[in-house]
Amino acid sequence: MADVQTLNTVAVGIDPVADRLSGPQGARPKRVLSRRNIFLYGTLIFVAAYYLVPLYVMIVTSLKGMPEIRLGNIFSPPVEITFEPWVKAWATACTGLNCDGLSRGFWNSVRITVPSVIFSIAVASVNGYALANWRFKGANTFFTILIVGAFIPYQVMIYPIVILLREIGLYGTLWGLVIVHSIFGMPILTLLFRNYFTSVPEELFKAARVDGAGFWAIYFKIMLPMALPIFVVAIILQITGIWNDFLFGVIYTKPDTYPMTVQLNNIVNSVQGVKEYNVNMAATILTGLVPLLVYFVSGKLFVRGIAAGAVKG
Amino acid sequence: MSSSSGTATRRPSQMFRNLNAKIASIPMILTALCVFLGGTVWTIVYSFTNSKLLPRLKFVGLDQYERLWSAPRWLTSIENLFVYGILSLIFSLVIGFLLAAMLDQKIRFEGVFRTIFLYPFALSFVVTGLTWQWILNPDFGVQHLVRSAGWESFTFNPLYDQQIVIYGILIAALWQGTGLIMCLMLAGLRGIDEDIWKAARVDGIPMWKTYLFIVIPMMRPVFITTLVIIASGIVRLYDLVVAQTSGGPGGASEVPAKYVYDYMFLAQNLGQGFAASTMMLLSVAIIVVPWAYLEFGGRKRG
Amino acid sequence: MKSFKLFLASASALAFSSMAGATDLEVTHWWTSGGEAAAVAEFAKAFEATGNKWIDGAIAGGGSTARPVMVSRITGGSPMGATQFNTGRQAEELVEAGLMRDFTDLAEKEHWKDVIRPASLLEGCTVDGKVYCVPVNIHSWQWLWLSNKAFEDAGVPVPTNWDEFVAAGPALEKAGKIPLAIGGQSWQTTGTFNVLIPAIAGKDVFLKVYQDHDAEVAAGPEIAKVFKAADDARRMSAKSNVQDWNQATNLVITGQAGGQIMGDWAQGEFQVAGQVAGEDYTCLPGLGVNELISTGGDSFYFPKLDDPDKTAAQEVLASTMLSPATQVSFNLKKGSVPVRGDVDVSAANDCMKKGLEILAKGDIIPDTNQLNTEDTNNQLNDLFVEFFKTPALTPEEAQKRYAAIIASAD
Amino acid sequence: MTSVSIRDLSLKFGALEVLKSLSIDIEDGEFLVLLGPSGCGKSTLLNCIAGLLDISGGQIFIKGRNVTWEEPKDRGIGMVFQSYALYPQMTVKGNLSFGLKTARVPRDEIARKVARTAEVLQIEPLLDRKPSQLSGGQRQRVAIGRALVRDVDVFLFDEPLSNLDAKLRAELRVEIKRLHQKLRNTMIYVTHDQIEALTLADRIAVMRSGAIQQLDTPHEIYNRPVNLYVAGFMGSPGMNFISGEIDGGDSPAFRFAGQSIDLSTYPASAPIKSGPGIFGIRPEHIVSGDAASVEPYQATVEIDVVEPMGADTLVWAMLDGSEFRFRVDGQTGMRVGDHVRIGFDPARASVFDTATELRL
Repeated sequence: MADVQTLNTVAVGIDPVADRLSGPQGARPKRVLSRRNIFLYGTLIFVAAYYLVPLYVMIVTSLKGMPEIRLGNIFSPPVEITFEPWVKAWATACTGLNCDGLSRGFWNSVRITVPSVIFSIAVASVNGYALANWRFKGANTFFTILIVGAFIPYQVMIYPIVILLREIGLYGTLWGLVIVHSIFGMPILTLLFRNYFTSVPEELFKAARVDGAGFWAIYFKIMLPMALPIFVVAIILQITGIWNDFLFGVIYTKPDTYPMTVQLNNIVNSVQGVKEYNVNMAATILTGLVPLLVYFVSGKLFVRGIAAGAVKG
Repeated sequence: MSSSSGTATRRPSQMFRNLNAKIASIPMILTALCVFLGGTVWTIVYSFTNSKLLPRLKFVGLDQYERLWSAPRWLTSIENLFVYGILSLIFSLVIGFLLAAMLDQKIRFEGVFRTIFLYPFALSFVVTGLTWQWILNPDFGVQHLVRSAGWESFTFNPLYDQQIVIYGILIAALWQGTGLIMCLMLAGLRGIDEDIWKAARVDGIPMWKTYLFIVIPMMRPVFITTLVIIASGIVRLYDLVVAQTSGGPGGASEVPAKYVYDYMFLAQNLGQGFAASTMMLLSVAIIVVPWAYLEFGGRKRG
Repeated sequence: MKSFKLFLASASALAFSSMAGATDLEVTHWWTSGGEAAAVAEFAKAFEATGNKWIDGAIAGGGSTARPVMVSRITGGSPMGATQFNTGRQAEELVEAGLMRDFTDLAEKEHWKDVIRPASLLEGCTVDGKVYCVPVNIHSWQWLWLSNKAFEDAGVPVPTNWDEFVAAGPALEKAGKIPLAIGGQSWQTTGTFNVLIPAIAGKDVFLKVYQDHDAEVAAGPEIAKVFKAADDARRMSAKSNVQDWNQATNLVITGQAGGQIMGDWAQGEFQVAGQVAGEDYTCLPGLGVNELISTGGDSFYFPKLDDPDKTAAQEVLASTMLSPATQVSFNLKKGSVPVRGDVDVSAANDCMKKGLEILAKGDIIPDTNQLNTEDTNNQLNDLFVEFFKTPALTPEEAQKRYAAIIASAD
Repeated sequence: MTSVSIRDLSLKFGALEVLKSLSIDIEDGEFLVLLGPSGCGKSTLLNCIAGLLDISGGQIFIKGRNVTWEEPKDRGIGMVFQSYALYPQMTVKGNLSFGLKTARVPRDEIARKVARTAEVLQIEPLLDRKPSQLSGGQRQRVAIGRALVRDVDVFLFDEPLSNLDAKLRAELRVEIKRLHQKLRNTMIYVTHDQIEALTLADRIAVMRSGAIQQLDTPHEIYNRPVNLYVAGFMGSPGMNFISGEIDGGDSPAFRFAGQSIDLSTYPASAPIKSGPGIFGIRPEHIVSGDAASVEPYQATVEIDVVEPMGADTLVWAMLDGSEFRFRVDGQTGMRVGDHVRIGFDPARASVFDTATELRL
């Protein structure tokens, strides 16, 4: 009897139908305090600690004053909590003559990320759809090139892209950067969407064709509404990728449009006398805040979206 | 019906079949041809020149390659990438899978654990590098902590020891990347038919055996996606090294992508950078092209 | 001022609204440390006094992070108004490709040839008889900065030359000090070695190796002596776990390290920290052995622009940077020597005065940036960063590789 | 008048020939079933008719119009799929009206047509539900409705009942038949289930590896299969086959294991020649017990297995080394080991040439 009750308590909170994809399906547990569970939770908690330490260190350090950092070790909690490093990182840290911290970069990052995410996903989803359902001659060759492109280090492509953007006159513009992000996001995103659309029953696509829907009608009316989970995955991946980008941000923009990461680099590397670790850490957390929030809020959707098609073959 | 049933219509031009699909694929075709293929060809052509700051078509044969393969730094870079690549591949897969398997045991607080394992992926390599540089710093990081706890001879300073610096980078890379791998694996495990577990239990097969011989082979597509993600990350390793060690100490943690960047832009020797790029592209091509062609090139489905 | 007025006239003729007023001019540079930022502020102040606006495009992380960005932007067709490069060969190809603006007219009108000294500075800016850049300061590498406090703590007198410094090493170490601070960035290790050459082997050897690229000398006994000295430096710096040059300087300022071989820009850091030359720290030009200095420095280049307002503003900026008042205020903050010989530098501190004296005597050598291509410098960086951090790499082995690099240099 | 006409249609995937120069003419209002095992090309043929696959050669006419290269929507066809293929995010009403909306039919007309179709299929109460809220049978009804609502000349069914359980399958089968009788549209129906084929079809085309083996009425195909393949495929349980020798001449006979079956009453299409042959007789054409005594051919067999199936019972026996099945009444008292007298009329049998596998 005890076993049954344990099972029930474990199952509480997991809606067996709605959460089919995210609910556990592995071997089932036996008893809460069995040796196996102690081992399981022990390991998980230990590993979780390893993953959390850097975040802890970042937060703790950012709340300390410089004298305390010089004396204590990095793991001890702050004796005296100060928010000054945060204020400085956000509003007054200097790079050269500009002393407005990360605040300017934040809006630049938003301005870069939003159109880049929308544009790159729009292009990649149409690609994936065309590849999965329309398969015109040669399509797979282009796709193969694209997948190989996923392995090309960005550094290798900087120069050709400088030339490309110069030739089409978009160098140094926001749209230039949007195109660069779309190009480098394309391989993985296209793979993602192609896999997802391939897993949609082909008969659905055929039915729509018999119903008279063309390429775009099928995309917008049939495929798009069904692809929401994978769109969530793509949006999360792109927001993090583009928000965190440094290389393209520094090379393909100008100082007044520098994204946050470039300013983070400027703050961290603008050593004025001693390294202000507390300010650096605060700046680091501030820069990572947007993608972190995205993950904390939509982590569950992320796993579900991946399960819904990204990993099918 | 004016057209009698005897008339034959000619096969329309292939150009205009699926015209909309082709138009919609123009961005992809342009990217594939102009950027990836074009950029590659361009890079290879200029690797045979002595271009300095600006690309110039003054061919010098294989000079750049001879210099490349006699540069100690390039050899170190290759060796580092090799060590890092193999270890990163193994550890990412193993840790990612083990974590996913543990989370798949109907545990409590699954969401909490999952979020904890996944959040580092939201942080950039630059942030990851800075944080781990800070934690691994012998003067106030882990080593300092253990020493001040009484173990005076304890030494753990991977970022300042040439022999083990690449492992210091690996620690940070795994911290950042294994969460995503775990997520993919978890999704794969959730896609396994529950009947498999029932069958295995009825047959009395131990759990580890079920995973090893039944579940993992069934997860082939997941492993392929994972492999693409891990492998492309390995070749691109750059930001993390720059943020953590800048290639130091004494060039012991140099990687090929950094060699490319440094010679192209710092040394203002494009030819040398392109030669290194070409070597990287070549090794990628040797490994990836046959696989990608088999996986995506053939006419599947139907 | 004639051409400037011409520009103004044409500009205002084109559009009334765009008067000479506030033209934004973006200036990129990698001066982000405390002393450097203060110096840049002087430029900005002087430029804004002319009614224009200085848009600061600082890129942190040193020239190695900043230069790729600058070059990409200029070649990518999205140039800034003006940009810093080291005086020397870094921008050579950009000039040859016709991307940079020619300032010959302005130079003749303002008699740059007469006021800028040494002449080698303007020569660095001249390609085919035309002037393409504005040298703004003279930096020399050949300085040993010593912490008086560190030696006091170790109970030894402050050394007066390199040999005494090496001899004091064990005492410093005993007192828990790092004898010699060197940052982990590769250019610092190369710089250290390049300073040792004229000090140990003399000016002629330096010129033979770097000007004539004589591989035989590079493989010879004189350079072998330099490698021996570098080996000493390597031993003394083994415990220096910092990355940036100014962190290393900070070790000297705080007395944690005995000394540092670094260019005169380190002086700016001492100044920002409120330290006084002679009291808190000691500077030994030419390592106290062979008193000579190199005349490297920074120059500003002006990419060709389409906007006539900005083109006019470029001219104003160039003129401003070289004006006597700006030269003095900028260089005092930067810790460098003005490029003009006709300015009043009585406000300079002891170290800078020493430098001026040596300069006046003509004991100068060109900077490696003027002699070597960036490619060669980068290969040297690779070698020396490895040498200084790898005790297993013997001086003999390193010298062999060194000679090979010199042999292939152009 | 022909409704759908297929001329020399062929389809190749690379070197693989999937459809081999097929020609079929389908009359207006005819119910044609494409029957065959999986992989025989029947669904592929249907997709070609629908325009969902580009063919390699030949032509397709619908209502006298050459539609070989027309888009599916312009061919005047409606199609029903095995997996229903309902648009999951749309309601039933949305599913029914999607095609009409795409064709820019006026809104009130759409409403009228949807209402009429829903009435015909009795799915009015389901109109506002999503497909996920429907049972399998309901879904398939909606899928049929989606084809119906567009007022097309030709309906294509791609194994529409395969995903349903046996009872529902039987119900819907009748419904489709009724629908056809009412609408009298041309219908082309793909299935691997011979019961569906026999019950629904006006004509059946039996297919095998991309070629049509026999195209005829269900009666002909059942009684006079053109070759061994068709004979074996049609009927459940399948036809009994016995290998042996054919004796040609004036009094033809089939000999095997010392036995001889008189073939003088066999309705051969040509004079019977001597040579190796295969004798086929359907289990339902064999009688046993007293009834056997009146049949031209009689034998005694030992019972091997008895399979009661409710209405009747299938009996397995050995006839001189050949396995043999026959159908008896469900109430039979036969047991394993019993010796039973059986008999049949060779005129109802089919005899095939062993070499060509063709019916004599």
